[in-house]
Amino acid sequence: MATIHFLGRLQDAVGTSALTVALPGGVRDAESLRAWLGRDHPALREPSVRIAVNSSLHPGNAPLAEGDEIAFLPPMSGG
Amino acid sequence: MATIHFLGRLQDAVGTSALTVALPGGVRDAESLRAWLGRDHPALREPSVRIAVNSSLHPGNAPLAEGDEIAFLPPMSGG
Amino acid sequence: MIRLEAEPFDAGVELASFAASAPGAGAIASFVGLVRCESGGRDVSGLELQHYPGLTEKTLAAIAADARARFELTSLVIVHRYGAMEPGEPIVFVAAAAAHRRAAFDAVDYMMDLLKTEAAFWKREHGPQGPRWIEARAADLDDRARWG
Amino acid sequence: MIRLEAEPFDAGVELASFAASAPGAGAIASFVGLVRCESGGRDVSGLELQHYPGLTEKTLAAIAADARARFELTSLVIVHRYGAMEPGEPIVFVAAAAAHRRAAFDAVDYMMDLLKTEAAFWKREHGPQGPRWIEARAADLDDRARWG
Repeated sequence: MATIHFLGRLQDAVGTSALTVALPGGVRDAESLRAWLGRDHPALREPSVRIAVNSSLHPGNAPLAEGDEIAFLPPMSGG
Repeated sequence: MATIHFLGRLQDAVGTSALTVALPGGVRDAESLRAWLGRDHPALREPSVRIAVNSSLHPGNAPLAEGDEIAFLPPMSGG
Repeated sequence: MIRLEAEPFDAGVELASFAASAPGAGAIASFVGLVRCESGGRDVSGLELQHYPGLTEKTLAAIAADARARFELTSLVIVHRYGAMEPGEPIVFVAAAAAHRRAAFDAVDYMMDLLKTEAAFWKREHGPQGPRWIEARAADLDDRARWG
Repeated sequence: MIRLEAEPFDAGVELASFAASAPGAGAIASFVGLVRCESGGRDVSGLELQHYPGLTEKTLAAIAADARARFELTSLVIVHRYGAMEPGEPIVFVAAAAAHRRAAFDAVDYMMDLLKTEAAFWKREHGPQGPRWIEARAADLDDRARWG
């Protein structure tokens, strides 16, 4: 199982702010998760949407493991 | 009579922060006052030293009248 | 020093306490960002800042570390709100102390540019026309690009 | 708003009161200049700011008017000390409020550059090596020249 958060406008696009899902066997990294969820929720496929794993942003494609906390992040804007 | 103030380092150069003097007949404007006082106090002749008349800075050479308050100002620096 | 705050803060109190903790500095530059009652021609009744606990702190710490590395500062502070805010309330307070003013000015300017584009917050404006998510303005991205 | 102060002021109180009087602003930039205990390698035990009543107010008003004309501000404030000050005490507080941060930042930066070169004050540092008058640094004149 993995917990997946959707931040900002992505929670409207997906219809929820978080999901707990069993990852299919073929989904072992962040980009394959994006492709899998992106079939139903095209907003997740936008290049500006980044993926955090366990509250960290990794350069490139991060591997996923059981129990990870994953978050889809649209462009940030504080201040 | 005119009151003449010397600000900043000019009060050290002249030896006082203010004078009250009778202006000689030939001293009818700020630059002739500068020339007159500048004979004894060369610091007053420096081009960076400006002359205020009645608390105002005038472009060019300001005329002087009886009772004016005049000030010799070295470069300013606040903040 | 970095603080995430759920409740409104007083920028004056923040500046006073920052100044008291910055002995030896000759220059303190600071910035306060406030909720406006208007945005892009729309009335705004409230602003919501979503954050992502864990990540948001990391992005703020990275911005502070970048500023410390880039400018000669004696100290800096970032105080950032999250949650629901009303017009007039402060969103962010940033201050930098240095021997001379140029480093302090530049550091605050730099931190604000990074906060606008790289701090893990997401903004939703509320108003009579309903809520809308807002992202960094083109001007914010241009400002960010100035620093390389 | 412009104030000349003989006594120490609290920059935090100034910022709080400025912010309270700046409704509708989205951005407040501010600067505090403080007496340092060191200057050009010399220990400083105190700073004396001479002013020239009548003229000093005019030069401050001219700087504020220049900033208002040049930048889109909702309000601004200059609080400037004169007289004898000790290390750590504030010399000047400048703040500008605007809809967006660029105008507020630039206005404070601009006002400080003008204060350093065109405000009618004369500074004397005191310390173990005796008093000395100090004038604008070359960097201050360069900064001033940026604005044309």
